[in-house]
Amino acid sequence: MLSETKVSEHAENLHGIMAEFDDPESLLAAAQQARLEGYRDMDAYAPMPVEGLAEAIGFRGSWVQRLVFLGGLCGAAGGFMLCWWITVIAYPHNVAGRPLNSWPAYVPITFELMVLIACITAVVGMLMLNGLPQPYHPVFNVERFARASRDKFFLCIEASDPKFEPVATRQFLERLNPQEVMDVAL
Amino acid sequence: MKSDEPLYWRSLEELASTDDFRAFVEDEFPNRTPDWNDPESRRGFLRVMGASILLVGASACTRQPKEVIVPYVRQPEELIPGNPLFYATAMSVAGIATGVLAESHLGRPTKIEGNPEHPASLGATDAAMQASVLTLYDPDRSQTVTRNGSISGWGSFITALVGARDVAGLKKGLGFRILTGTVTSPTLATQIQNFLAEFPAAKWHQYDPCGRHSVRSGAMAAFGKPLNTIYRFDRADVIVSLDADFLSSTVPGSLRYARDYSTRRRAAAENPNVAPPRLYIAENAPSVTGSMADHHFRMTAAGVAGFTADLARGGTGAASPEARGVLKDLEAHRGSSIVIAGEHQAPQVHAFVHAINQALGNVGKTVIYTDPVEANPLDEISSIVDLVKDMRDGAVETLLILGGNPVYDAPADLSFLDALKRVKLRVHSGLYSNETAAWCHWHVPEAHYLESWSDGRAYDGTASIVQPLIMPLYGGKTAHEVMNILANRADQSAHDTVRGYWQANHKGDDFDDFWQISLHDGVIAGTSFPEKLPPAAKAIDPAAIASLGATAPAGLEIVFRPDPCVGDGTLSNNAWLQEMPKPQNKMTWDNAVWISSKSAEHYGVTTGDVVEIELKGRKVAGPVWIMPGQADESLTIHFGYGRTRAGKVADGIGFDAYTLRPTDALWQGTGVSIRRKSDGYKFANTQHTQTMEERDPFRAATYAEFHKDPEFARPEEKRVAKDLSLFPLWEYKQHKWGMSIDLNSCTGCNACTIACQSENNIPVVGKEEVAKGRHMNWLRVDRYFKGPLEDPEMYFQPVPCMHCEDALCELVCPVAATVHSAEGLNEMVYNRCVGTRYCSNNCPYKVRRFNFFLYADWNTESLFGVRNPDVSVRSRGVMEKCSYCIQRINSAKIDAEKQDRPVKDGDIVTACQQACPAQAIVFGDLNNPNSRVAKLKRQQRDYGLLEELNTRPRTTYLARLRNPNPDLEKG
Amino acid sequence: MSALVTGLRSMAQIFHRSSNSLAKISIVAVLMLLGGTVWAAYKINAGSFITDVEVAREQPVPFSHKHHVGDDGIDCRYCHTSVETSSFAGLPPTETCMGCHSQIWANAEVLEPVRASFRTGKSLEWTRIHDLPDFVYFNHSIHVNKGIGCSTCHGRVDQMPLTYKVNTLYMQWCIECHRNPAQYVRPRDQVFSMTYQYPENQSELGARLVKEYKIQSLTDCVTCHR
Amino acid sequence: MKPEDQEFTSVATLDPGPDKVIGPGHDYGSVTDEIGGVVFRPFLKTPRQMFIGFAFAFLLVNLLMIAVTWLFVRGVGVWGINMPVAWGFAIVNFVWWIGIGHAGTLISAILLLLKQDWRTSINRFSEAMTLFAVACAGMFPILHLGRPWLAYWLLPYPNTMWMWPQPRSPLIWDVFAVSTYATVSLLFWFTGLIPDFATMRDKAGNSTARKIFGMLAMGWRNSAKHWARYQKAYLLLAGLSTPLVVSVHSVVSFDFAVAILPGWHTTIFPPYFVAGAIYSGFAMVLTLAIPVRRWYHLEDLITMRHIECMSKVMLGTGLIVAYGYAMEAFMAWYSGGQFERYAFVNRMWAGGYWWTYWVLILCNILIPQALWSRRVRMSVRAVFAIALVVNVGMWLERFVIVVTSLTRDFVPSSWGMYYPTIWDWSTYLGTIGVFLALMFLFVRVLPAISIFEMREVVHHTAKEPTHALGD
Repeated sequence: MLSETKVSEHAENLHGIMAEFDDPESLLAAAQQARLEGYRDMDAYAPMPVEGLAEAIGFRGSWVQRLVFLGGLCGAAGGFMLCWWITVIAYPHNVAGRPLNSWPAYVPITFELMVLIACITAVVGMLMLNGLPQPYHPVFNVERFARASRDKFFLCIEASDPKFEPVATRQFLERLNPQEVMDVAL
Repeated sequence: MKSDEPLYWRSLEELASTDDFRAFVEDEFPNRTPDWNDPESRRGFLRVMGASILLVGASACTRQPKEVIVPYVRQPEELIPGNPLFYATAMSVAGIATGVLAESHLGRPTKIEGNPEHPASLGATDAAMQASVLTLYDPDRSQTVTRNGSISGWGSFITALVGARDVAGLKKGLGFRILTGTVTSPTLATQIQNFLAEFPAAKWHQYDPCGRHSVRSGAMAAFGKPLNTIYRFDRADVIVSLDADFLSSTVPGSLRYARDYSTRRRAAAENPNVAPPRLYIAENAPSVTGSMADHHFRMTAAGVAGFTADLARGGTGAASPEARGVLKDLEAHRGSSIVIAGEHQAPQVHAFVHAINQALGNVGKTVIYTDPVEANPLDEISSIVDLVKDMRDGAVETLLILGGNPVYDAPADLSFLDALKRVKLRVHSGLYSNETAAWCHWHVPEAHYLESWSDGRAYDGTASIVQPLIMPLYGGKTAHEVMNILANRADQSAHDTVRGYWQANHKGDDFDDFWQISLHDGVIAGTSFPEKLPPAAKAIDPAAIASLGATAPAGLEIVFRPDPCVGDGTLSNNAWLQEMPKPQNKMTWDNAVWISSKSAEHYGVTTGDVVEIELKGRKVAGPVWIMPGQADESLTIHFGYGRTRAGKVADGIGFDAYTLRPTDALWQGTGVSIRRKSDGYKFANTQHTQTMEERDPFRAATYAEFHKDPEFARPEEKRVAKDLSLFPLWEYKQHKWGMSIDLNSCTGCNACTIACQSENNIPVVGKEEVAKGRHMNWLRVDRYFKGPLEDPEMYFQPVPCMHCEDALCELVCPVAATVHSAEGLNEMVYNRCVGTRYCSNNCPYKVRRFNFFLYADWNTESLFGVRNPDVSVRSRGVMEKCSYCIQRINSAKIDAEKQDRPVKDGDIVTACQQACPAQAIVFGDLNNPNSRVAKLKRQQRDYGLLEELNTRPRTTYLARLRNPNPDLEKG
Repeated sequence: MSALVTGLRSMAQIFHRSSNSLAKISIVAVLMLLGGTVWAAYKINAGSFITDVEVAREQPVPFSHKHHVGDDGIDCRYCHTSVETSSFAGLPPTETCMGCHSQIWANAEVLEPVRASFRTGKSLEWTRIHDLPDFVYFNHSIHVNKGIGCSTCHGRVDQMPLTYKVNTLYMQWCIECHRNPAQYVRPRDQVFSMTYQYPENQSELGARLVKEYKIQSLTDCVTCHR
Repeated sequence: MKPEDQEFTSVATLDPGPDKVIGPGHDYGSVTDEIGGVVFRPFLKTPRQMFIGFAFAFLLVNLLMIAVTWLFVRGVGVWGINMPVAWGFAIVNFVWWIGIGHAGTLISAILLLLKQDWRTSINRFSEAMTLFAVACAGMFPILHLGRPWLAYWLLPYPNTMWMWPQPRSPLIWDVFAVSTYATVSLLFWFTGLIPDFATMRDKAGNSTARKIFGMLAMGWRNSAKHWARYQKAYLLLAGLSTPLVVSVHSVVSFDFAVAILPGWHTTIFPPYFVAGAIYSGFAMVLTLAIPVRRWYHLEDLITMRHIECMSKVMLGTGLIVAYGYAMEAFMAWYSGGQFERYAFVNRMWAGGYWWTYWVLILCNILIPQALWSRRVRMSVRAVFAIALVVNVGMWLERFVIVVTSLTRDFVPSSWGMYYPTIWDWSTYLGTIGVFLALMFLFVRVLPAISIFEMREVVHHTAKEPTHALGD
């Protein structure tokens, strides 16, 4: 382990300062503390979703559901229009004596396409909003951060925060009695 | 007709033989999607696969392969490429000719139609005639002159034959014999007679295995001289058939008889003032005629003789109640009744029948006598017997066999082959190098009738000229040309010979016109024989009655009959006929031992058992088929199977009934024993369910019931409200095609099935595939039994596509490969079909057929010739079905359009309709209230199959009406 | 010490900084590639490699419609005799060629195959230019009779030294006219004219002719497929 | 210290019994290591059964290759189908496989919405099963075509024929339903895997593995914001998949219900097919989960509770199916429709396949009733056996519906029988091989249990240690 004091001097090439916790509860508490302290640019990392954590670090609702709704609409409309266009415009045939626009028969396709497009937007939208794929990220510089995907919980206050100040921030974090506090190099 | 213009033929011949022609023929033929069998199209397969993966084939048709197009060098002027030509000619079966019109595409005969001008056809055909065009292209036909089995030439053959003649000539022709089938051809007869005149010691024998032996000797017995009998069923109120299957093609004139009889039935059904005819039949095995009968007396073939005797005893004397009832009816219809004896009944029976008809005053009214149509009527049995005797005695040095196959079909007790081996020079001329050819020093290929100049007489004596449509494909020659060799006129063509004969016998100087007209019409005017008043038939004395009535020795009886499909065996190698379901049991590719259920139980055998039948020491083994309606203690077996040198199609299938057939029991014999050998023989039938299973696809009623309830065919619960649909109905503004099938006329003869096969390039699939349930016939004839298993009524129902207006098949096709046309046709687009087979599942009539493999034969080039260029040849993996002969509809419409006139009723005739001898099928425009089909559909008997499903079928049926004798009505 | 930091850095990071943009770019690239493939497929299918449009084929005799039709002004029907009466327009038998060429160009080298064919009676083998799939049934006579001109489908053959296709003969090409014949019909007497130009008022002229010739718009499958 | 060189935290892999979804003593790390351990186990340490199983499956895959080659060379005639029975094994298998797929979606989607925590340790696994089952199912509609090389005509794409698919046909509905289902299942499965890919990335020993998992994880870093959006998307997926899974088998049932064929033309088909699908699906999950849990000693993660819950679902859906059979038969009798009535007479005794009907009643209705008894539900062996029986029964059900109905429809003259050929069987067994092979590979190379969701379970159980779930 490298000793904190030294690294803190290179504030300019810091992404932020990170504190490690043992359990979700303390992380949640820490995050709320930080916010009270007035920190804004921060992120919390946990091996599984933790209720209230996102809100605690000031994350306001997500757009995913709106996208999905739009996707669903397009899918449904597209599905029905496709069937209608094929049977009425593209090549009108007398099929089994049914009218050209046998709309009841188009329901299944309409529905399936709605679901298909909605689901695709859900996943693609989620990834895009999360800015993924993003294989490189400064937090990975921290070696212990590997355990964020196993059993440890991290709070990272980012250098971009106007209130960020290497020494002060570090001392603030240490006050939250974490396992450890470390710098996140850029 | 310039068809005798030599250049024409030469260029055609060349075309026929060159690769160009083949290429051309191929190009006439539609899309072959890849067949993995041959490398060329294997590449095609991969190409298409690649295409589908790359989506390059976004248009389904990838790059067209290079195709060449080959024009004539000198184009015959009457020929318009792309339009078919029709030539009138005639086809002879067992010597009796029937007029046909042969359709020719660019010199390729592709289809046979009946000749409306010809009295024996009136435009109708039977299955054999339809199939004859396939025989023309049969690659198994003999293709070369052979000497002791090795290839030789016509030159050396002529030398050999002339040599033999000259040797015989030294002794006035002694030891020179000619064997032919029954000959009606005036030309050929004259040629032979001239030969005999030159060589008086030579002899001419005639033998046809299924000829009219009994009929001939019957007439001799009754009148002391041979007379030909013609029946006028259109005039008959009461018909008593004594084992006479006059509606099936085994009887000369059957097409005409079927037409007359059905016309009468139809008239009666449509017009209450016309008395419906009543048909009684006594027979041992169910026949198509039996299926039309109002009363079916089931008795052994021997019993039929007894029954005849019973009838002869007269009103009071008759023993059986049936006979009494029949006699009463006959008495009531003197002069308007027919008693007809079966071709295969004993001569005495015929003699009796002649007497009975005379007694009933039918002669000259419903029963007409004329001179015999045979050029040289003689007792063919004694003729062959003599020949064999002489051969055995070594009295025969040269035997010239013109057609025929005696080694296979001569009576077994003669052991023809042994005798034949004693003949020094044996010459055979025939379509096939058959069993007989195998034992002849010389075999020469015979020309098919579509390649021949000849002539022949119909059942009523009408003479027709047989003219060729194509040069002999395999260099065959006609009997005329062979006879010319003997007359030292080897270079004279059959054309000149035939023309010569008629010129010689033509009075007046307008011969050329006469000749042209005769060729064009297909009949020679004024050649039908005039009616003859016969001498009083030999009186029937009680002794004769007693002897005839004496019931045959008890015990099992065996009955020999020509096969319903392949006849006496001459047609065995025709795959269409082999795969044509036999009317009575829907069996294909086989013959079987028919037995009644009761007898089967008695002898401990059942369907599928292989039994050994023994008659007078001769044995044959064949599989058993339990046939409802078969008489007890009576076996029926059919000829035409068990061939050894017929060709790839027929060799080794079925068993040979001839090996059991003695001269003294030509058609039936008693004292036969059967022994069960093994079981589990697999038949290939196209229909497995025998009955209607409490359903009523086929609807019938007696006249009494019909008058009581005229709507019997469409009871309330079967009808659907016209507008019973969630959706508005489609309107069909221009045409509205529909079809009506009269079950009251249909005899189940299968002519329509084969006509359809020929018209629509329907492939043959073979026994295994049929057994799997994959037969391809677009138009199937369903057979149902009704009533007790022993003696049921037998019904036939032709089932083509119904062209439903609310077609269930269309609804479920994912690629719109089957949709409706503006004229209400249920279109099937082969090239769009991907083969989900969903349409077939959803078709309540199961009329769709699927190409599970590549059934179309793309390996046998000679068979390309038979295909109809106006119909796609379907490839592997696509669905197909009846199209109402769309190619005919389109061409008729185009012709009408070009002449700027509407399509007239009758312009469009479907193949099945055209072939049907009973005129049971009528096609036309339902929007035209005066069209025949529209009128028929307005009849009360009209009903739709499964119409309660609201499929709105365009094909509907007219219910069957029966006219039983109240006195004899069962129950 | 910063070296130490960098050392650490490189140890935990699996991917280099650039990989972020790389990842996003590659996604876009793949999508574009897919699109491109499909586009290319359609292009190829419309191109003459598949359709043979404007591709002249090797023939036994370099027959020039330009010369015979354009210069000599021979009528189409002189050689394609059955075009008005049959589904098949007809290809002239060697006889027809020899009709003239026994007199003119009687010894021309290029015509030797023709003379040979006439001598031997062995047909000339022309390579098909307008070759419909075998499951398509086209009838020349009805089109000609209803006022569809030769050049409408076959182009200005009078300007073709060697004959080639000017249309794809794809189904969509047929349907395009079958749905609205009015845009292509011309007066019957103009059918065999090579130089015929559609007038500006084709729309109303067409409509009139359609009525006059009782032309139907047939788009049923069985019109061409059976 | 690096994660990978810690000892696997040794937690006793004991089955905690029927009221716990997870064994005692587990913490975040231990579940991570136990599940991840399966993947990072050295190749040769793979359980022997896995090798044997995979080898067997691979043989079947080769059998399929042969069968399909022959099919393409000769045509669909190599199968026993004919007229009237134009659909045979191909469609039977298609419906069977699709049905099996449904359990996966049900578990991961519907149970998620219902907040059933016992879904957690089996959802990943059954989603994979769904994916592979759908893959197998998807093969058949193409294989059974007369001209498979034209299968793309079923898709709407602009072409030079100006021809399009015919959207009134249930088969086109199938195309859309099945392809949608396949896509959505894949998305669902992959989305679920992203955080675990990240875990794998961080656990991976060698750099290649780290790179591969790294790419798959797409840089997932467990940020709270990511989690927020992630959960939203996942919930929406679940919400959409739920009606989807119902629609898919309804559409499949339309293939029959829309047709007029007696025995097919039944309005009850959609619900009864869906129930049947879930029924067979759970049977298949059990058939697979029970051995795997044994071989990899996952008894503490896939506990008796899971097995019992699944048994209960089987029992329930089984009863719905039984109701379906009863209703079908009753309506046939009650409607009085001659053909409909005969179809069932034929199905039950008159026809050539009457025995298949009674075997399916035995397999799908009678035997599973044993699950009423807790003792049976508690016995892994018994449950496994019943699951197998149900698999067979559900296949037979489809056989009876497809084939028996076709053999005898309206016009007696065209009645016939269907006899499967060796190629029918090879194709069927072949797809089972494909399915198993994929399953074995999946279990070996990917976390077969959702790790992050197990951590949540640990979190919850930690919160209320004595909380008995679900009861």
